[in-house]
Amino acid sequence: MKQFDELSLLEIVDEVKDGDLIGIPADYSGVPMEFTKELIKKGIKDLKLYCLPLTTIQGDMLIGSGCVSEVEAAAVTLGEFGLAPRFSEAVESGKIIIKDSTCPALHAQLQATEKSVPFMPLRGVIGSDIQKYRKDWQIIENPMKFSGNKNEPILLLPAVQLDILIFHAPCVDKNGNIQIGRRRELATLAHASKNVFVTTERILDIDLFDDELSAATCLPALYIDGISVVKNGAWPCALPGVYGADNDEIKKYSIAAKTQKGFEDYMKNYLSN
Amino acid sequence: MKQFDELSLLEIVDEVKDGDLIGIPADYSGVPMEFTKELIKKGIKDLKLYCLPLTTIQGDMLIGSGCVSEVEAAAVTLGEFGLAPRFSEAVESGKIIIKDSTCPALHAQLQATEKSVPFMPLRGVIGSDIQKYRKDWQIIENPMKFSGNKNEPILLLPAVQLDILIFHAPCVDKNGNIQIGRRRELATLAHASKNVFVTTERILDIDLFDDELSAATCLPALYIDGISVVKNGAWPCALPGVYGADNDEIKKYSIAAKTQKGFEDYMKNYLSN
Amino acid sequence: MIELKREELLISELADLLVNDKHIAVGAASPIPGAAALLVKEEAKLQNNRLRVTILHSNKYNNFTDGARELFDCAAQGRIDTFFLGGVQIDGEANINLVGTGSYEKIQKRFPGSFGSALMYFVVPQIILFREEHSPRTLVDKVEFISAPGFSDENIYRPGGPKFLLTNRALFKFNKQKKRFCLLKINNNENLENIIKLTGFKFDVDDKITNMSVPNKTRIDILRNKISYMVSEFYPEFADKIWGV
Amino acid sequence: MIELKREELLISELADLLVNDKHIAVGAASPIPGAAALLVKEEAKLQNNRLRVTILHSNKYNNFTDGARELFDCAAQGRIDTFFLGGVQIDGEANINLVGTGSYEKIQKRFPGSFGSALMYFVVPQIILFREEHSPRTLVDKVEFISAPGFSDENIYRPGGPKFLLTNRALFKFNKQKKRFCLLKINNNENLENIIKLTGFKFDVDDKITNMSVPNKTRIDILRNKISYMVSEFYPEFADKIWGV
Repeated sequence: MKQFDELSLLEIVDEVKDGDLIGIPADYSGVPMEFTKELIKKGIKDLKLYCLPLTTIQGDMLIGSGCVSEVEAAAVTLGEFGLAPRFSEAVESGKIIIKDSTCPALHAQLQATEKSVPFMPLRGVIGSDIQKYRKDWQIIENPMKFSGNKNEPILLLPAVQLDILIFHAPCVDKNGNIQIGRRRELATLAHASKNVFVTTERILDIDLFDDELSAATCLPALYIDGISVVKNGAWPCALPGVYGADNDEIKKYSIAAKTQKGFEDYMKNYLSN
Repeated sequence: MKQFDELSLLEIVDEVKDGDLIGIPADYSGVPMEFTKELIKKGIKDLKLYCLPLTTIQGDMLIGSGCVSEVEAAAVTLGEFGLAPRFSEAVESGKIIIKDSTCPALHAQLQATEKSVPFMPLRGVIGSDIQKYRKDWQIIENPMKFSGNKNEPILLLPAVQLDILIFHAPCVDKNGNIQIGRRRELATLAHASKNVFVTTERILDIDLFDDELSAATCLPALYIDGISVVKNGAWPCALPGVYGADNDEIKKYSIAAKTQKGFEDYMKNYLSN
Repeated sequence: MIELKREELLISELADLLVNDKHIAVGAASPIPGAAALLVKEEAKLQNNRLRVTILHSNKYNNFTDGARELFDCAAQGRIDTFFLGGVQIDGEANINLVGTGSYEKIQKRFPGSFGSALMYFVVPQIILFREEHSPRTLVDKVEFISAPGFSDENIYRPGGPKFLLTNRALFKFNKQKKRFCLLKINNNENLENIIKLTGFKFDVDDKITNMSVPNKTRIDILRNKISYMVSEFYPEFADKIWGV
Repeated sequence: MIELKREELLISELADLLVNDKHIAVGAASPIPGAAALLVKEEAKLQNNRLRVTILHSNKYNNFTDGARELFDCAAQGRIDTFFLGGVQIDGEANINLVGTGSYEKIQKRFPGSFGSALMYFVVPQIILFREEHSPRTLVDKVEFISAPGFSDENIYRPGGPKFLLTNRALFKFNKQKKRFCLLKINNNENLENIIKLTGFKFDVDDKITNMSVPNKTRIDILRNKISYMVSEFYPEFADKIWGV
């Protein structure tokens, strides 16, 4: 009896529904680009992207392709290649709703769900326009008699549960445990998501839990609903520890996507490969 | 330039002051028994033990030796060898204050300090006598408009910052990073402690951060104030992955410690070895 | 007929309560629940069903990598179907006491403490109370300290709670509406009168009350030939005592 | 005389602000702050002082193992002495804007977003604002969106905040009481009139205003022979452009 469901990439894509709140990993956590390509081909609609805490080309492509209605993020950027052009355009023209946030708030909202509490407090942020525009955030006066400061306003962030999370991992063991190494934000994302699917470069023929130290590098299989082997599944993004980013390709994208026409031409070619 | 301070065991013992709130690791996280022995010899007084979430022989010895004024824990027990006799006696006779708690609350209070927020919410617990007797815990009505349930009472736990934490680790690298493997509650303890000292079986001649996977098994040196090599530093407790518990010794203790006289005889011998 | 040990009968009774689970977790000092969980996992495997078992005091059967808090987070997320709790005292409304006897301020006999019960009892859908000793001392009318309450007000978040209570002598089901236990099964060498006498709280009796079910030979074989060795990894003394392995 | 690159001068200026630190963290897209932090670490090593540098976009200089949230937790714990923030716009009260120009509801030009600034600005004792472009477009009277405010009310928990602002042209110190920048140093080829003209906000001028200090030969050697290679690990394009390594 296999301890996990090995799926095709298209089976994973089929698990994403129009309107889903989907977890989006940062560029350092394993961006599932091959999955994203198939998701765009499928013509998914009204996705709400929850970025922990940012997205790069993945989010920009989904937005440019009209798959997205809302983005919650601390940043959408192409990093050293500049602004995320389809994101900027979509926000400027009012095509998408952007829920501006800040990195620790995005972590904390998932940690609330991780613990199944309705909210998580956070310091800082108060007095920023981020806070001003977030109607789902609330401020209370510190209610504690013996901790924190009297009369101190405290920001409360709501628990956010993701409908679905997909990320790309270097490898998975024969029992479906995912090697995430230091990228423990993937554990937070998984704990806070109803469904979790993983694309991976390869499935190892060992059980990583057989050794205490390799066990410590894993996200346990119990959080995972299905796994698909997808070679170079993060390209052109980096898969830390396995391959670097294809900077030429991202640069090419960053130039092409400056206009909607250029983006469409780029995507036509990208999606057909 | 060495990246950490290598200390003698007695230098670490000297860092503990009368009245300190001290972090106590569970039996599975690396109990610093050699350190505890020296601490008792020093005649430390009025320690407040914060157990994450429980203590075994370490706490019982400290209590029996008159070093402790207060214990916050989810349990004090000798496990398969029964009740912790000096603890039970001290509570029954009113010699120490016990702040009864429950495991997730002990984690959450440290996580509040980890994030520098005044409190952490927790579900459950309400309606228990644990909650009834904890005057430092407060209940508010869920203030969130869009998360959790209306009129739901929510327990708030205060942030707790430890004065000092000492634990025993299998190994440390040449730059002072501590290999904790899956025992990530040690990271929570360290993040929430003003000072952290580690006793260890050995110092490796490598940098565990040179490899991404071994890096993932570490508590970074930046949280550590000093390290001392102490062979068999957890005896008679287990050091998971290195050696098991000396069950004969713990059993011997469990029998001797049933009376104060038996405990004193045992300790006389134990402290002189 | 196979001579069955008392512990084996209890393991088998517990196993019967676990067959619909996907993830069972077992806490501290619980060799019998641990063996039951591994037994059901093994039986599921034979039927090509997937079942996860997390045994906290084992390295091999511990699925967690996020430190000691992951059990509680995982349970709060609704990812654990069954967990086991015990009690120095358990009362007729399923309140449990792991702290001590006498009043809390002037405690008579102090026990270890409440562990994680005050959260787990609220969030795990099926909590099985397991206490081998069945006496007026352990099954009481009213616990002297509530480590975790058997039920909660409507406005309290509580997807979980008590479902069954198993002792050496009997299996009870908890009725959430009536806040009362109902006797389902008694051990083969027991009778109802004695159970009533030895139980410190009032309870209902099921119409179809039966004896505890003796496991079939297949189950006994799995238990003795396979589970025994698995248990010996994390409860060596128990495995040695019961099966001599 | 050694021909000094503009970037090298800025690295050296930043380095001078870091000499008392024990732990410096460097966020996204910050090659100059990253190089400055590593330079100070190297100089500390020569003096037998310990200094930690955490560079988020490096594996080698990333001290964290608790995932992407650890930077923020670590900073909130008071374990980071200096962090660097930038801004599409920075105003005279040290408010920073990383979000866009125009009103938020009808944004004209959208930039990436606020990253972690809204927490880091509150909790890190020394925040150094670093923005190479010094123009009325970047240094404005009033930012159009506050990603993080330059100061807070008394009742707000705020151990941290702005200490310095460094641009291509000038170094300012922030005066918390007056909520106002004070010009400390100007770049060698600049003059005060031009700085005033190119700065969109009003500021004070220090009595002892000086030119930016040219690094000595030892520092330049360390920078070119050692730090350049270290930087090339995580900012290869920058290292290539400045030092050809």
